[in-house]
Amino acid sequence: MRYSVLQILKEGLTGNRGWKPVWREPDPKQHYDIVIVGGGGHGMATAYYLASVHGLTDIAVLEKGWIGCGNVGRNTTIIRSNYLLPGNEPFYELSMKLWEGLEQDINYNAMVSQRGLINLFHTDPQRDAAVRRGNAMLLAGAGAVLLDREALRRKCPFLDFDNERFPIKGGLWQPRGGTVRHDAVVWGYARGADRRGVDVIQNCEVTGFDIRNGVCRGVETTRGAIGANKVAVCVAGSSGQVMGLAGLRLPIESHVLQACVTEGLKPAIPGVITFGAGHFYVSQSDKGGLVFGGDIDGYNTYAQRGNLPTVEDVCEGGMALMPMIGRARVLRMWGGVVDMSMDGSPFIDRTPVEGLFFSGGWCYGGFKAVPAGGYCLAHLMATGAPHRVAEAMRLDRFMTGAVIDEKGMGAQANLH
Amino acid sequence: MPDRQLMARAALDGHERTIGTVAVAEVTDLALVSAAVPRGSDEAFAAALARGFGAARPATGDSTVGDRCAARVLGMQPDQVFILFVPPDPDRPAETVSATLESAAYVTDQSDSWAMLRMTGAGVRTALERICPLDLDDRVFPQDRVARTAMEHLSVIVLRDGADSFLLMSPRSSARSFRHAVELSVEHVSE
Amino acid sequence: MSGAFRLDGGAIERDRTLAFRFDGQRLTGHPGDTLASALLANGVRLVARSFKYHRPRGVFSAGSEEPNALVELRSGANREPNTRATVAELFDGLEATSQNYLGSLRHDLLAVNDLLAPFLSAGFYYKTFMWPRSFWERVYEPAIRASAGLGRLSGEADPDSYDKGFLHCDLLIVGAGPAGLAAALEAGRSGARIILADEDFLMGGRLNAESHEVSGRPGAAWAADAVRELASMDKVRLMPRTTVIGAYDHGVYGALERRTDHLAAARGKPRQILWRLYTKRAILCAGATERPIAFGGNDRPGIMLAGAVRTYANRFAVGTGRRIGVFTNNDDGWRTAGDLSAKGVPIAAVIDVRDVDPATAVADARIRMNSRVAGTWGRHGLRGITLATGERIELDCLAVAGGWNPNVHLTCHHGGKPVWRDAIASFVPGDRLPGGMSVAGAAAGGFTTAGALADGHRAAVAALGELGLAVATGEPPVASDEATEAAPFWHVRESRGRAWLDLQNDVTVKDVEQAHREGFRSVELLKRYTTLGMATDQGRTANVLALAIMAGLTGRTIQETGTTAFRAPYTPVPIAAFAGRSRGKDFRPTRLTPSHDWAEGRGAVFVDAGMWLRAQWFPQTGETHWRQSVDREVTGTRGSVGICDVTTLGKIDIQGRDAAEFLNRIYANGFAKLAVGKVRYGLMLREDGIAYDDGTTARLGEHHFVMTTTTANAVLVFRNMEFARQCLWPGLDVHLISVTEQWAQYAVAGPNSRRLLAKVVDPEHDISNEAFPFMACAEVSVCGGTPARLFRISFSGELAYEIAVAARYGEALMEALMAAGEEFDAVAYGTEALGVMRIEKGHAAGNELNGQTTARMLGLQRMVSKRKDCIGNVLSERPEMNRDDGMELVGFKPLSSGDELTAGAHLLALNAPADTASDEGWISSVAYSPTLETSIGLGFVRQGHTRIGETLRAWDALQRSDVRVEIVSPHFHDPDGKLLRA
Amino acid sequence: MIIDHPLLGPRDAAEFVYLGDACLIDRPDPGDENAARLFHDYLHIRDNPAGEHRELWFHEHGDRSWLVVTRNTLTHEIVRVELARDVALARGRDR
Repeated sequence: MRYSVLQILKEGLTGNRGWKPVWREPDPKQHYDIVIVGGGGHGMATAYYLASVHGLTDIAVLEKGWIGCGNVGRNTTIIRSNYLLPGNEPFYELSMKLWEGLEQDINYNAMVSQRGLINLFHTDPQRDAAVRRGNAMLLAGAGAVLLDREALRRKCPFLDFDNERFPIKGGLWQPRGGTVRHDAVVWGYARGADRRGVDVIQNCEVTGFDIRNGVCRGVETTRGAIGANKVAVCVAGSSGQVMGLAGLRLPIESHVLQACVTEGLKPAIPGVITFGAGHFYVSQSDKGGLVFGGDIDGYNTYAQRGNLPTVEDVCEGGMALMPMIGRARVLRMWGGVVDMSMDGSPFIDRTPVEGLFFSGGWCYGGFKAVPAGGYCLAHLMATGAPHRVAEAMRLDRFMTGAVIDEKGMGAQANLH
Repeated sequence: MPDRQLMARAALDGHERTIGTVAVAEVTDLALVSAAVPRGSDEAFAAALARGFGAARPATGDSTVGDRCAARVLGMQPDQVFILFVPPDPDRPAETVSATLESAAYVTDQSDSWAMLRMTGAGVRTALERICPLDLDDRVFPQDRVARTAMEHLSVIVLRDGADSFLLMSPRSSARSFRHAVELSVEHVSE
Repeated sequence: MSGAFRLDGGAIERDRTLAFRFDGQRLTGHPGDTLASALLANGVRLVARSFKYHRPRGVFSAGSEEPNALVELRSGANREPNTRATVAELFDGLEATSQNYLGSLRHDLLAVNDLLAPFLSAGFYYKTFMWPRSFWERVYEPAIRASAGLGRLSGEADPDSYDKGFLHCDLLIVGAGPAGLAAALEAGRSGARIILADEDFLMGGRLNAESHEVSGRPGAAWAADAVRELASMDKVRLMPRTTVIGAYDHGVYGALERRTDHLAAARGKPRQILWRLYTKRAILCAGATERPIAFGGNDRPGIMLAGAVRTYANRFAVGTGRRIGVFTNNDDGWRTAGDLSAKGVPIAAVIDVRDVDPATAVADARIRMNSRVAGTWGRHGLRGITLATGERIELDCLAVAGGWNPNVHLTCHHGGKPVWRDAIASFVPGDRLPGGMSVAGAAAGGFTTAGALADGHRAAVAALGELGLAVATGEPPVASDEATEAAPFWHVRESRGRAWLDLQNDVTVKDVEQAHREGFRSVELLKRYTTLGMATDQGRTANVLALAIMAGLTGRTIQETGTTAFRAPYTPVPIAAFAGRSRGKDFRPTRLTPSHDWAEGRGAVFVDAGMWLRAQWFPQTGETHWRQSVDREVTGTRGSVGICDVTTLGKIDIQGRDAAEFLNRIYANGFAKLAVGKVRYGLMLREDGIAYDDGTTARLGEHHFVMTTTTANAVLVFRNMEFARQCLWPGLDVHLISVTEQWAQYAVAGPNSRRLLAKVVDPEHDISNEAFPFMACAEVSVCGGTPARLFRISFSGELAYEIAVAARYGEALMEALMAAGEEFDAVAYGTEALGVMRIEKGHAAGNELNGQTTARMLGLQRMVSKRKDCIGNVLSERPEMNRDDGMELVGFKPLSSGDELTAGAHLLALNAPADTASDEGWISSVAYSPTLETSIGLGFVRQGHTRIGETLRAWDALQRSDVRVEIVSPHFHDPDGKLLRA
Repeated sequence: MIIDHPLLGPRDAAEFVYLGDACLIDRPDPGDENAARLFHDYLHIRDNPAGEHRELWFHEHGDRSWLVVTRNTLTHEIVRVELARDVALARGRDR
């Protein structure tokens, strides 16, 4: 069923009784060419691009719960390609380009809203770093604009320019940055993959890998053994656990990132704004809620919840930056378990087990990377070679020293 | 030949203020010296402390009162105490402690590292509820307990030196922010 | 007496009248009223518009579960959107405005959405608005945004103040209804330290809303007595107007206390306090929330929860209609009919879905058993109902009783799942509660008053036992038990028109059916697809209905269907409350150096360096541009002498028999052999081999060192050194203490620095070049005996010293230095001149030591000793960090001397395209050098040291600059270091 | 969270700074012939368990002790708190 205005009119006039399931609910087959573990954004996008770009459709996506129940359903929906390092920036720019054509590609409105993203700076060294980053973005074709204080005041008059503890000196603006309706991304990819023949299998937890002589030949699941020629693991916060089933240890720790949404409000905030003197970033959803977050709690955890001090820290940043939001009420807080890597950058790579592929270490930035993450993992699995923009995202980079440390914090996962 | 002597200035210029039932006053006449215990010298240190200041070595989190120099010994870390006392030479308190302890500890002057505010009065604990995460109940934090904690993003050492008297120490550079935090708390609970 | 709908009785102060405005209309109420009760008393029924279809809506509940009656409270900067009228206490002068409409509340133009509803069903927006692509941001999204959202922020800074606080107790009791009061009385009498918190301003919970008796007296009177007794106990803290918002780890609860929301003005006191409650045990006595029944047209103003109708009658003395009907699936609904009837409000009908005998007789009411309401009429308020049989009944208020949902929220905050109990057709707390928590009363699924009292008492006794406290001999209070027979019933199949589930987000039974049809069958997918339960009320009255309907569609049980996750906060909390005082100038503390006031008096411009404020430059009369000041400060220093406050550098006192060995392992370069009385520059690596921090360390004695760190890393370096001391080499005798705050420290730099210092340092200390050479240090005295430390070190590249005195003398020393320097035209210089001089000298600073650079990149590879172990040594050897074509620190000059370099420019070969692949490096720091009279820069370029003399483009398209630069040595000034040793 | 400090009793975790897995105590021998591999694993590779985790916390706003806290990463329950120095000594670390 193709979605269109006409279809909506037709269904509306007939009681909306004709809509079909967005994806089928097949039983798993005994064997697939490719099994993807994890029905989140990355897993689903990988399946979609394997099918749509490489014509591979004998694929199952296995999801422990319901699709999108992980981080793709519990993030702050921000997309951007404003990275500094050459190992990162071209990758995120590919992701941005894929976002820009996504909805027409998958015939699903994920509400990709490029209303711009501003990273504020408050000191001269921060400004220098922002200029370096902005130029890196320009070199990669991502676009960037340096805003001075006056230009910022015109765009965001509600920022605290008069009583601020750390005066705002300006901002680095990526006009193409923005937000996407996060749940719709996974639904849209699922729909697109399903229509091309991919089996999306929910409530199917992987409990082990069938590895013989160093070659992965399938997975064991709560719904039986499933054979595969190739297996990819895209399980974000569960990376350590799932890869552990294959006997692999990773340069990854699992941490919780909390986020908050307020009650619905009439439009108040344009685009995405990120504080540079504290942990706070915010956007406003189409429904009117202010969606905001900050830093991770900082301790290893698999519980999808955090504690008060982090929420307080985030709100302090919010009030320091834009005291007009004080009377907006936080409606919900939630936590996502994120796979923090040791340099803050992800992995899209083969593993020492032949036929077993891994995408992970997305830290708290995996959402924006969903299209390119899926695209590049699909490329690697289908062609055997890493995609050009993901060449640096190797698992062995801590051994060689070719780390991709955007923040320069070193090998401490919770600092990235 | 130098033509001027240097005049000392207290972190808060000797600030004093009473708000409702609570008095807040900067303490400027006490020296504070840390004494770290050399590895393996705990007994020698305790003996020196007893000889020199007439004080027992406190456990971490406790303080003891000595009978010399109005000294109070604060157990700050497993191998470190702070000695709070009235110094004979305010410019050389570390030397005083080193001599008094007969070099049984590594001493470091901390007198200028901390701004000290004493809060006294009936409403002190009610005011501290607004900034201090510690349980200051009589059973949990009786007189002579000491702890370092964080208040309003500041490191603060809290010493209970009376039923309704607390000596608070916070880094000198942020003394004004500290005073503001303390006084605002008192104002917020005062009628 | 205010309002035509007032009844007798209730807990309002009738002898005082409060004036208020709603949408400009002047109305009155009484103390004890909420805004909702006062509106209802005045007969105001239409109070809001729904989120999506802009349907007319009225007050639905009498508590924090309210989905409909949201208003903008107060005005101007105090405007508070989305405020539940049902919990807003009335005060004199209150102003409230309805929200979320275009035009007026009565004639909302956006109600056109309601006519289009067939096309706006669940998830319609995912299927359209995609063509043409560029229209999303330009056309569709702005239109959606304008129509969505609810209330408006004022756009001004929140004018109120907020506090946070910390309370400790043995036992927290959440909720002061019958269970909570019984628990508190028992625990209080037993001497436990307890906190009793309730979100209401009047403690008593449903005792205030019902007509039951406790211990032979009216329940409300018993509650008031209980509260009085508790208030007299000094270990009991009563916290009305306090919502426990979340259960956090290890017995920590978050609570929001509203201090001034019920007052016309805050008068300088915090509006709200966010408390962190540290508890040993907690008893959740949060009661239960009534749920409705879904039927056609069940959203009109006048259709309310049956328990709320009782609350308004019994507690607020308000009749919610002139002719009231009851639609129920349980005995509790009949109580509404009985109570209202007893208050003299005519009951038009009681419609019960059950085929049983009527619970009570209700005078003059049509009693319809085994019946259902299928439709309603009345445009802006209910005028009548139609039964499934077609019978029409005129009435203006319908009380709907669908059963009660225990308020299990806090029991689920640690991931626990509630379990379905068929007997009461509700979810009750599961067995995975947050540690230390127990549940009592209606929250545990016991819906009688007698049961709640006994259960609260029981829970208190159990908690006291766990706490090891003796139990007072008290017995639980007794109450007449009441019947609670109920039949699960969710949805009237014969409904005419839409049957609403989520009243605020406009989710109907049909939307749930469509979600099922499209595969969104997990409750979480259902929620996300239809937005059910995502409104400000979190679906507290809607969710169970919806998932029961989904269970019916899928053929699963309600238990199998499950609930969505319950997450904090229990009710919404203002962002400002979470922030407390940390906003504006108080966002973070401000650190000032001892001579800050002196610098301020000199007109210094300050700059943030972490929490510190540092003098950036000192403008003098006639200087109109900062460059003039900075150039003068540099020239003055290099020409004669300058003084700079460097107090902010981290300083760590290091003592112990093994202090030298310890430093030898912390620093990449050797420190074991540093002589007493000497200073050495040290480079620290992280364990991953990346350059971390640098500074100087002086050896004051055989076992005594003092280290300086950069301002930025002072705390981190200290922490890491404690890690090394306690965890890596616990056997070493070494002790650390920060002395950053202890010493005020000043750099005295320039060819006349020694002559200046000679006037300040007491004459018994020989500071001649011979006695006190470059990199010497000593404990000296100044100005006639004040102890000081003198270091001969230089960041500027000149003959220079740093001198430190106890912080109390810092300001005086600065004045003394400036006075002594008068004859040399000494200048005070700030961080900007400091930065210029370090760039001229080629010293790396924060922009170069940014956590991404190696010693090799910085040209400091020789400092990494290979003859000893130190932190970072092994991993600094990794191949990719030692590539021959790696980045290296070099200097830059513009080819044409008038050009200005910019920090952050990237380096490209002259004919290379501007793309990522051609990127050869970047410029990290720039300055105008008054010494060289040109713009200069430091930066990194591939194989830099082999490319001195080469020309590149400094490409800064971000700032529209593209300058040709020459690669030069980073050491612009005195490269051989002759001046340092002069 | 509350950390029951072995010397000071229960204190709010907000007074502490978290580092990571307590395996960071076991710094390898830089003289080992496999030092490069050992240091790589020591600094980067983690068990990242879903369950009990021994981890390092620094009592920054307290007594400046490093602690080894044994905490369940699924429930956050803390079952043991030790002074890291004692742990290090027990594991044979000395000078």
